Amino acid sequence: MIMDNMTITKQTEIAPKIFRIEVRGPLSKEMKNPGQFVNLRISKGIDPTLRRPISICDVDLENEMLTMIYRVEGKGTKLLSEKIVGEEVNVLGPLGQGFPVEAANQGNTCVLVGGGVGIPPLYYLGKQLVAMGVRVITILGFRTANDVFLEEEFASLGEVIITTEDGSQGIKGFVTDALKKLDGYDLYYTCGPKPMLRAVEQVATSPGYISLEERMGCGVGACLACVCDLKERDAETGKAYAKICTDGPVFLAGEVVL
Amino acid sequence: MIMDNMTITKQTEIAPKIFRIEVRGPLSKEMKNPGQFVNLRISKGIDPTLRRPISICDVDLENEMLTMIYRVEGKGTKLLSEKIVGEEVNVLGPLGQGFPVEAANQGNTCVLVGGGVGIPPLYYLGKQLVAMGVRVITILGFRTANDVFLEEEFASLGEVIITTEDGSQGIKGFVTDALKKLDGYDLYYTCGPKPMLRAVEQVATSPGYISLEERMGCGVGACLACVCDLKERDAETGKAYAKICTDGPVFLAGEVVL
Amino acid sequence: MSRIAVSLPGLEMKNPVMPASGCFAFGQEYGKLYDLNRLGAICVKAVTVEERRGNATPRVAETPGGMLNAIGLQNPGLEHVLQHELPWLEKYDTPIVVNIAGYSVEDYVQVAREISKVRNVNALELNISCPNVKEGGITFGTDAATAAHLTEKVKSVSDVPVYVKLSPNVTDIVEIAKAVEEAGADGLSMINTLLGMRIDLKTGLPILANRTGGLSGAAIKPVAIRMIYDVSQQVSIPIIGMGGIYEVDDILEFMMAGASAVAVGTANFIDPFACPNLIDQLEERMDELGIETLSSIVGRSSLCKSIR
Amino acid sequence: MSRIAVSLPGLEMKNPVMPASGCFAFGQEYGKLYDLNRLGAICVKAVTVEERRGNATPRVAETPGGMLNAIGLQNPGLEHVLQHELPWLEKYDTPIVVNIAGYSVEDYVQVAREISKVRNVNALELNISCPNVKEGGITFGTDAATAAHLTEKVKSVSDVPVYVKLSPNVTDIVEIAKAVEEAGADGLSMINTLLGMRIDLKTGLPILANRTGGLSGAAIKPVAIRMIYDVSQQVSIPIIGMGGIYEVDDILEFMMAGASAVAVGTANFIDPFACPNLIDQLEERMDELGIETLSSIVGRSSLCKSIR
Ligand SMILES: Cc1cc2nc3c(=O)[nH]c(=O)nc-3n(C[C@H](O)[C@H](O)[C@H](O)COP(=O)(O)OP(=O)(O)OC[C@H]3O[C@@H](n4cnc5c(N)ncnc54)[C@H](O)[C@@H]3O)c2cc1C
Ligand SMILES: Cc1cc2nc3c(=O)[nH]c(=O)nc-3n(C[C@H](O)[C@H](O)[C@H](O)COP(=O)(O)OP(=O)(O)OC[C@H]3O[C@@H](n4cnc5c(N)ncnc54)[C@H](O)[C@@H]3O)c2cc1C
Ligand SMILES: Cc1cc2nc3c(=O)[nH]c(=O)nc-3n(C[C@H](O)[C@H](O)[C@H](O)COP(=O)(O)O)c2cc1C
Ligand SMILES: Cc1cc2nc3c(=O)[nH]c(=O)nc-3n(C[C@H](O)[C@H](O)[C@H](O)COP(=O)(O)O)c2cc1C
Ligand code: FES
Ligand code: FES
Repeated sequence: MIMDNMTITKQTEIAPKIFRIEVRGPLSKEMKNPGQFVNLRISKGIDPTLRRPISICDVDLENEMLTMIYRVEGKGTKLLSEKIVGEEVNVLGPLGQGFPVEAANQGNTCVLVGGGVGIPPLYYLGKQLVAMGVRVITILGFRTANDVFLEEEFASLGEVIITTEDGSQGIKGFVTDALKKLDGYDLYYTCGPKPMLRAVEQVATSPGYISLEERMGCGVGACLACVCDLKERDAETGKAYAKICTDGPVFLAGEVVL
Repeated sequence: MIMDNMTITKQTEIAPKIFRIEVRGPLSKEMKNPGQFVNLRISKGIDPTLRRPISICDVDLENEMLTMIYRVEGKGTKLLSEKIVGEEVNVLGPLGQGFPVEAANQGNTCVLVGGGVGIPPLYYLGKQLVAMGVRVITILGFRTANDVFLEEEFASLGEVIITTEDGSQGIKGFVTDALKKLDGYDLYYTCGPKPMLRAVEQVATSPGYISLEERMGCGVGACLACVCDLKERDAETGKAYAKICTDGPVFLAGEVVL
Repeated sequence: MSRIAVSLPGLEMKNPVMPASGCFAFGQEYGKLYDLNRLGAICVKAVTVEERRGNATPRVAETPGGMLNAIGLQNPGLEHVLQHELPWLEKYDTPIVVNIAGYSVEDYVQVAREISKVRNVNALELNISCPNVKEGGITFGTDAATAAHLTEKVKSVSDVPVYVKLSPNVTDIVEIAKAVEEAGADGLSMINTLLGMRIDLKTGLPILANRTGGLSGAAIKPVAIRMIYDVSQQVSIPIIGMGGIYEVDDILEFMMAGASAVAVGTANFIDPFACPNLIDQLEERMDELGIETLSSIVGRSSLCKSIR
Repeated sequence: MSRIAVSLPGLEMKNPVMPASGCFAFGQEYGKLYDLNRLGAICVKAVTVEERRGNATPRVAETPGGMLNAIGLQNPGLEHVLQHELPWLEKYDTPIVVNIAGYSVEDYVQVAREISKVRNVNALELNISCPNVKEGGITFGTDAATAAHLTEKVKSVSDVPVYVKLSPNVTDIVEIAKAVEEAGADGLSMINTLLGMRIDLKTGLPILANRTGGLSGAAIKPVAIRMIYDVSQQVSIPIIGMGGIYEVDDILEFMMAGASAVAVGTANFIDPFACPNLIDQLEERMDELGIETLSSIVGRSSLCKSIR
């Protein structure tokens, strides 16, 4: 993990309030696995004070580029969306433990289940799985057709199933309505809002990995802001909790209390 | 007085830590007289929170341009000096009562006495006096030769006497050492640090006007942060004090307690 | 009644926003910039019996996300306010709140009696929390019994509702809030400034001539929200909330915390048009958040729902 | 002795900067980023007798120029700290300060007795100011007599100097400072966080699961400066100053106000290299301001000049 002033090379609104930002810098070479995130310092001063955690959506090692996709929620992401190409942003990362690609084997079928801004980290994961010879099926959940993003990108990796709450595109309902219809898959990876993760964990018929979100202070494991409870105490450390910023954000399904 | 997002058209360091900044916008047409100031909002957010008062150094009505000269003292002026051409700065002004040019008559001799960053407002004043057919002598005080700025500009208006504390240029000592040597002048105008103003008031052999500085809150006369005591209660308002931001910054010498 | 109107004892406000005392003088300066009738109410500078010259300068210092002030209750005194300042405000039909201060109970009582009789004064704000004067001010605001006693005396002579302005510089603000409610306060005003200091590194001395000053601005907002939330659970009189309001969301946050109206102070210095601008942004933001009427979000105990 | 070295009871610091308790865990995370020996000292997270699971999440919320936290003293408990955390720190030769908390006097005493015996522990920081736990914590810090009694008990069992960490959420912090000095405290640590709250406009509910939290960061700096200034005039034991330190000038401002050393908390979250970066900037800034040695600027009453 390093801190790097990365230069914004591209920033575009790809859906309402959803922005794709590309930054360049040596930090990109530090990426260990998909699902890791970075902590962005939005401004030089103290306003805002805290960094903003954003997942890595894609990495281009040759050109030292990172791609992130974020939704404008509040003050920080609003300010981030106003930054222009050429400006620098201070990035701390990569942080956390990502999705274990090695958990899948050549020939396996893996389902990627993403909801809203939980979708981005699954893309870099999908690319690596496909490269390993894994068959990838992607289920992406949105509120409405208008919000859909990254559909083509995932289509290039395999079958893509879209669900929308209002039925304006794909299956009407939630990602779980699509997941129910699938079977015979060996592994799933999911990222999205907690209620979705709970539902996916219940419906899924295979082992899987889930990625969590929590409000963070330090992002490096020192402040204990981002803890979640473990179903059972960790045998070696004796800890009853895990830190999402360093032990996570990705956990084996069933390992943590959702 | 209006509020205007003015565009920076020029910014240059004219002496160590001394910057000249030019901004364009309709606000410039509001200028009533030299010695008025503007209150600059340094950043969009709350950091820094307070505006920064800076005097008008020159006005170009046709091109709607204002020139200011400021020294980098702390946080706000540092941030201001980092702004680049094309950026906007929110300006509130023009504020306060400036130097009464009408106090001088054609053929009079006026002495302008400026110290450090008190010098800038005297330039626009000098230009107007000369235009009225007034003879202008300028005394500019600096710490050392390196700090000297605006010398040529004032030279174009008449005689200029430079004083430096270390004697590295012009007369060694303070502006009063130069002022003492002059006589037969009809009026003086002065701006600079308080100790200098006190000394000038004592040494001067004519009536004059002095421009004061004080830490400000609102800049519009509402918070009473910037008051100074009047030597005598104001006859009509009955007030025993004056607000530098609205009644000043310029006062008749002897009117206020320094 | 409009979506953004609020109603408090003595104050029928077309919107919940008033300038905070001391940040708006007696209205004349900002009256040059916009029509003061756009304000929900106007709260003027503290008034004392005698003219007060206030503290020496510097009287303000900047802090991260805020500022310190030590004006020292400078004001022209009761007589002048009665003869010049309040009459000037007669041309406006928006409610007027007068902040009153004193150095003894008698002082407060005299100012309250006379000011509350003025036709265009709708309410008094009893300032027992000024951190910048030795006697009076804050000393009345840090002890529940003293605060209650003063409130009772002032209430007994006031012809208009009395809002007691609480100091945040206390261990238990709820205790003091309950005591002044008990003593008859019609409402509360909170919070006044937090005691603070800045030091000039060049001299090693405090920047303010008064050494300490009152901290205001965005920096203190979470302290104000917490105190308003705690107090509003325990009292049934309405609260005028203030302390760091800077953007439209802050107004909604204060009201959800338990304020029935809000006051804006330091933000006027950042943008002299802050009050009208915030008012203009209210309805659009309410639409985004699906808020029907402002009064409906006031997070107050059922007891005082009535007065809203 | 170097220009930036400072000396406090039990703490010979090569520079005046230590991380603030709870913002640095037990050092292992930041130890991956830089050599902890660059720090003047290390102050670790609060330790209680039993393991504490802390509060529910969300535990942090952002505020203008600061943040709220309600971690709730989560820690692995005395045994684990003795067996795993403190031994790990043995590889460093910079002084170690352990922050101790409890829910009863007995708790504090037990933790103090055992921790103070550990070879690489140089001082205890008695946390009587945690605003985020119902029992214990802050309740010990808001009453002078209670604070003094606890201090006395802890002193009687501690083998190392004891710094009492004061809460700013009180009417009169000087009274409490004097009481704990009287009771034998070797030094003071101030300030802990101010009680605050943020509300989520979408839900109308507090953002923190604990509802209220402790306000830290630049926003509270002027409050810390004022309290340190006031207290340092009245006590003769040294003060470890903290509360909003973010840039190098802040360190000098705290010391001029009366702090003999400083702690940096929230700034570590803004920049994980904050502590070493600030330390590296000290001497250049001292040159600019013409400051010979840091200890010379500590604006303290002559009484305690000796211990510096
Ligand atoms: C590991 C991780 C990965 C993430 N990846 C992405 C991503 O790829 N794309 C994306 O759009 N969003 C992502 N998020 C959520 C993102 O961090 C928040 O939406 C963002 O921080 C909101 O900041 P703001 O300034 O817009 O909102 P504000 O309300 O101004 O934020 C205020 C504070 O709350 C925190 N906060 C608010 N919402 C969240 C949240 N949902 N999770 C964590 N902290 C929050 C902010 O970080 C900040 O400290 C991720 C969160 C985590 C924890
Ligand atoms: C009427 C008037 C006209 C001025 N004209 C000029 C000018 O033309 N050129 C120039 O270089 N300077 C001028 N000054 C001084 C200038 O306002 C300060 O140098 C500047 O505000 C310092 O801000 P800072 O952020 O650099 O310092 P900081 O220390 O960060 O400022 C912190 C706070 O203190 C205030 N402050 C600090 N020093 C002063 C000061 N000397 N006077 C008033 N407020 C101060 C700031 O406004 C701010 O609110 C003028 C001041 C006044 C009152
Ligand atoms: C310059 C200034 C002067 C003030 N004068 C008074 C006053 O006279 N009486 C009073 O009750 N409060 C006074 N206050 C406190 C404000 O009314 C308000 O309670 C406080 O500033 C918090 O609000 P804010 O953060 O929006 O400024 C003053 C505040 C400032 C900044
Ligand atoms: C996340 C977090 C956890 C904290 N935990 C503790 C603690 O366990 N014990 C303690 O005495 N103070 C604790 N504090 C308070 C800090 O030590 C410090 O007093 C306060 O944050 C002010 O300093 P700062 O503004 O530099 O952060 C904590 C602060 C934060 C932000
Ligand atoms: S954010 Fe600090 S421990 Fe995870
Ligand atoms: S700055 Fe507010 S009255 Fe002058």
